[in-house]
This record gives sequence, structure tokens and C-alpha cells, in this order.
Amino acid sequence: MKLSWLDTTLAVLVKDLRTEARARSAVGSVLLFSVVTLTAVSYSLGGFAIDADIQASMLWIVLLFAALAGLSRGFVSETESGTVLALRLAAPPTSVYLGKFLFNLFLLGVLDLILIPLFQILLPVASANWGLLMIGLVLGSIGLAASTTLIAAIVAQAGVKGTLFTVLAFPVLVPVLVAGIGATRKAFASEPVAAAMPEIQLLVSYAGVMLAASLLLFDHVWKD
Amino acid sequence: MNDYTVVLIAVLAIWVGIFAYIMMLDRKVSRLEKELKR
Amino acid sequence: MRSALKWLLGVATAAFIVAAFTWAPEMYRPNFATGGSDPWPTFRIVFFHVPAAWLCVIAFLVSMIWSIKVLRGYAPEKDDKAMASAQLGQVFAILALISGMLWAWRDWGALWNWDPRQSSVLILTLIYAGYFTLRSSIDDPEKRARLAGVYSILAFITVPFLIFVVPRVMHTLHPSPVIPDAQEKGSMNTDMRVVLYSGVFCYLGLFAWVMSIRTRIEAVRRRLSTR
Amino acid sequence: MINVKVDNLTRSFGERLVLDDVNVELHPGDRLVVKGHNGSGKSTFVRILAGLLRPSSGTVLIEYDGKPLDEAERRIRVGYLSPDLVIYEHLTVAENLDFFARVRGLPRGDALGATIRRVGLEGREDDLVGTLSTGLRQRAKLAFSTQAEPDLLLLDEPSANLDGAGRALIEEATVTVAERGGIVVLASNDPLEFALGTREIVLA
Repeated sequence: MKLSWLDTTLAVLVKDLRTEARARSAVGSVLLFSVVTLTAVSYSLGGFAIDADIQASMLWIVLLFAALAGLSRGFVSETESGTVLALRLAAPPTSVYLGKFLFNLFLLGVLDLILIPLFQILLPVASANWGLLMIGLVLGSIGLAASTTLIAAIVAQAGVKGTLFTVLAFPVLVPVLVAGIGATRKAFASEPVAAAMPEIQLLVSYAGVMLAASLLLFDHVWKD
Repeated sequence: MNDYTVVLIAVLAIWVGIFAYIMMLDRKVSRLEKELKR
Repeated sequence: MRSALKWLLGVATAAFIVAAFTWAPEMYRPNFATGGSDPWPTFRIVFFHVPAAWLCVIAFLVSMIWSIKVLRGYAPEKDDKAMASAQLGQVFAILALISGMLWAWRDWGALWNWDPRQSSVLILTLIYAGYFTLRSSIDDPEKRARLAGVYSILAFITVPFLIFVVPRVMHTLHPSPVIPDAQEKGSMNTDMRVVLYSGVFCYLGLFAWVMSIRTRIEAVRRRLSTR
Repeated sequence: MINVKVDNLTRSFGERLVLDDVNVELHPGDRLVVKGHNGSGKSTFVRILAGLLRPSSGTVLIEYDGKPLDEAERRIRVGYLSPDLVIYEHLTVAENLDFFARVRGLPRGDALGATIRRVGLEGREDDLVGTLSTGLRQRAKLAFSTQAEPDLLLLDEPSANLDGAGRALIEEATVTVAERGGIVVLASNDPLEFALGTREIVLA
């Protein structure tokens, strides 16, 4: 009996990716939401020449709320369909959290891949330190996925619909938002990576702390 | 005494009100607890 | 003996209020036009604003500690304490926000000046709002205590980020207000700090007292419902 | 071998007392039928045995070779089937069983074929579970529950939506577990299923 946590985690991830490929509920809502929000934002700002600070904030606000539109699907779809019972019977809790965490990370990856080019078309940035932008997005996404996955589990267990997920998630994500905007602002101003060290340190420590805390707390959310 | 005495009096009055209200709550709960013990 | 303590708290807080208005030395702020400095009476609100902000965080810490105890082993009394301290934390947060806005309005004409500490209190208020919304959406007492407890622990972990790290990063986002940030406690002399800390103690006494009443009310309510 | 000991088990939901001081001891080979009208706590009792629900008071001890089951062991040694058990409708039968085998750390590949054949779903393994009839879906769920050849099989109204052949599968699963020295607990109101039991308790 080989029970390596990596294998069980990947099993959960593969299962979610396969279900998502067929049902397309999470990716759909995330992409749709981001396109809609971005269009609305660019309509309201398109005409004016806006500086790097505003663009950085816009990017992260659209990213955050598009993410919040889809990141709870991972758990909510399990409780709504009732498969959470089978999952609880068969899978180790840590692998469930990590599998869903990686699935949310995948969602954010897809979101970034769609959003950044679209953003560059609608609200073009003259020049930027693309490397620093990537670092900010990747680290930010890890932090985002870490805490939203646990909050999604809480909301799913509470069996509650609607906006509670966003209400609970937003205040917890403020540090990522602030640091993300800070790093992106410096990226759009083509500053070197070293200049954004405070932001990067915040993003890294936030992601680490939240991932560790979520792993410890998840058992209490998952088991009745 | 500077010219903020009016504000001072007001804040003191508010505090006395709060204190009285909390003391009343405290007494009411103690009475309830005694009654439940019987 | 207990009630003597309460009366002592009452008198001490009254003394603190009087001291904040009279005994505490006058604060000055530089006047760029004249190069000198002129008195800053509205600064005295700091004695009410800062302790409230402190208590808002302390109450959240107490709520988190009781939430950890709930996760270790559920008992209704533990959950009552977690909820009661969160409720008081929300009250102190609102108090801090109001006093902060009052001060900002008097001094800078704007109700909100995006001072990083001020916005972290706002975020705390949002967290409390989320916490209570979550609590009200779950019926089973044990499940409610457990899930709300987990959220309060996760949310509290962001508080150090909000208070220590975000202000440093946030300063780069906004030019700090023209007048040097006199709110920094560092610029207060010892007499002022004595008054400030006595304020914190009075608030702490009030917090402990109201919390004990709150939890006793919950205990009575539970005994009534099961008689 | 596996042993189950239930002492003074009570469970209430808010004010409603569902299980009141249930005591039973089960030994290898036992097949216990749990009788009782709807709402008498049959399902609650089985859910507590499955570790899905904590007792309000009293103890439930499941031991294997004298050692209480830990979390990981419970996922393999205990099989659970109930009306509210649901498997993934967007996945095929084979994909479902492969996923559950993987998270349980069970051997995959041809072992899945045996499980599928045991519940008579050969030829349907590549159909999406969502497209199966309720009867075939119940068989797929039975496959999930018996996939790890559990020592303790918990069945809550297993024959719901099953035809004659389906009921035979339930009986076969029950007999197989018992002969292997396992224990079966079957909660049911269906007189046909009462015959499967060697012992019974009635919940008021």
C-alpha cells in the first residue's frame, strides 16, 4: 500500500482538472468575470493617459476580484454535488487541501495568462520590467491561493451561498493586494527587481505563513 | 484649564452614563444567576 | 471585593479623562509659515484614539486564543468568550475609526487621510464583519464555533502584516501627510506617555469587565434554554 | 481481526435526541441488521461508525488486531454505502474508481477491473457516472465502498433502486466480508434485507 502524500495530492489535482475540463465551471466564471471587469475598467479609463500607479492598482483589483469569482468553486462544487462525503471517506485531508490549492494556483495561472495580454491591449503600458511583474504575479498568486483555498473550504462547510466568500476573503488578502500593487508599480516603472525587495519579502512571508497556517487549520474545517 | 472644558464635561458625562449602564447590567445578570441557582 | 474593583475602574477612567484634557502637557507642531510651532489642542484625542486601536487588536488576539482553545476541545463557554471578545474588538475598532476620523477632519479637513494604521483598523473592522456574518450563517453551535474559530485564527495572522509590514510598503504608495506624523508615539514625552498607558489600562479594565458580563449572560441564556 | 464496541452511545442534534444509550459489541463474522422506523437514528448510527459524525456522548471503539483504527486505516478498512453518498458524475466509472484507489493508496490498473466485474459493470466502465441509471449508479457506489475489500462494511439502505441482480450483489458483498472475518452493519427497513443479518438491534 503506497500512500505518498504527493501521489494523493496529485490525484486530487488531476481529478479536479479533469472535472473542470468537462464542466468548466471555475475557469469559466474566472475568465468571464475578468474580461467583463477589465472591459468596464478600460472603458472608464481608456480615454485618459493614466500613469503606472493607477494601472498597477487596476491590474491587481481586476485580478483579485476575478480570482474571488472562481476560487471557491473547488470546494463549493464538492459540497453542492455531495461528493464531499466520498472524498472525506477516501482521501487524507492534507492532500485534499494541497490538491485544491494547486488547482486554485492553476486557475490563477490561466487568469494571468489571459489578463496580462488583454490588459496590455486595452490599457497599454509603455515599458516595464516584465521579470519583476512575473515575480509579483507568481508570488501574489501563491499567497492568494493559500488563504482563499482554506476560506473556500470554510464557506463550503458552512453551506452558505453568495458573496460570503468574497466578504471573508478580501480583508485577509489586503497584504497581498498592497504588496502586489507595490511590486507591479515598480515593474511598470521599469525599476530593478532589487528596488521591490520590501514587497517581495512581504509576498514571500505572507505566502509561507498562510500556507503553513492553512495546512494546520484545514483538518478542523474538513472533519465534522 | 484650557477652553476645552465643555468637551471635557461632555466626555465625563458620557463616561458616567456608560459606567452606570454597565453596572446596572452587571447587577441584573448577578440577580439572574442567583435566581437560577435556586 | 469585586465591586470595589469596578468602582476603582470607574474613578480611574474619570481621572484619566480629566488628565488627558488638563494634566497632560500641550503638544506642539511645527508651523512652516512662521518657522516656530503653535499649540495643537486637538492632539489630545490621541489619548482616546490610540488605546482604542490597541484594544481592537488585543481583543482580536483574545478571541483568537479562545478560538484555538475551541479547536483543541469544544465547550460552549470557550466559544462564548471567543465571540464576546470579538464583539468588544469590533466596538473598539469602531471607536478607533470614529476618533481617528474626528481628528483627521479637525486637522486636515478630510475625514480619511489614509494613514496606514488607520486603514489597518478599517481592515480589522471588515474582518470582524466577516467573522460575524460567518457565525450567523451556521446553526449548529459546535460547527459554528469551529469554523468561525478557524477564520478568526487565519484572519488574525494577517494583523501583524497589516500593522508592521503594510504601513512600510504603503508609505511608498502615498506621500505622507505634510505635517510630520506627530501621531508617532515616539514624539511624545514621558508625561504624555504616562497618560496614554493609563488610558490603555482603563480600556483593558473595561474590556475585561464587559467581557465577563457578556459571557455570564450567554451562560444564563444557555441554562434557561435547557431547563 | 476486527472488533467493534459501542458503549452508551447517544447523539442529539440541538434539542432532538436521536440515539439514546445504544450498546452493542460486534465480533468477526457478525452481520448486524439495524432496524427502526424512519428517523429512529439508523443512518446516524451508521454514520458514527463510519467516523463521519462524532457521538454526543458514549464511545465507539473499532479495533483491528487489538489496535484502535487510525485515520489512514479507517479509509481502507471501513467501507460505507448510503443514499447520500455521491461519486463524481463528470468522471467515468473507471476514472472514479481510479481516483479513489489512488487517494486510498490502493493498487490500480487491473485491480480496478476486478472491482468493476464484482459489481457487474463490465462494459460500462467508460460511461460517465452521470449518464448511468440510478440502479447502475448504486452499483458503482457499491464498487467505491468495497474497493478496498474492507473489514467493516457499513450499508445504509443499500438495496434502494436495485433490481434482483443488484440485490444479489449486496448479498454477495455481505457474505464475502463476513466470511473473510469482517463485520457488516446493515441499516434497513426492507424485510428482504433482514434475512442478510445474523444479529439485529432495533432503534426506538
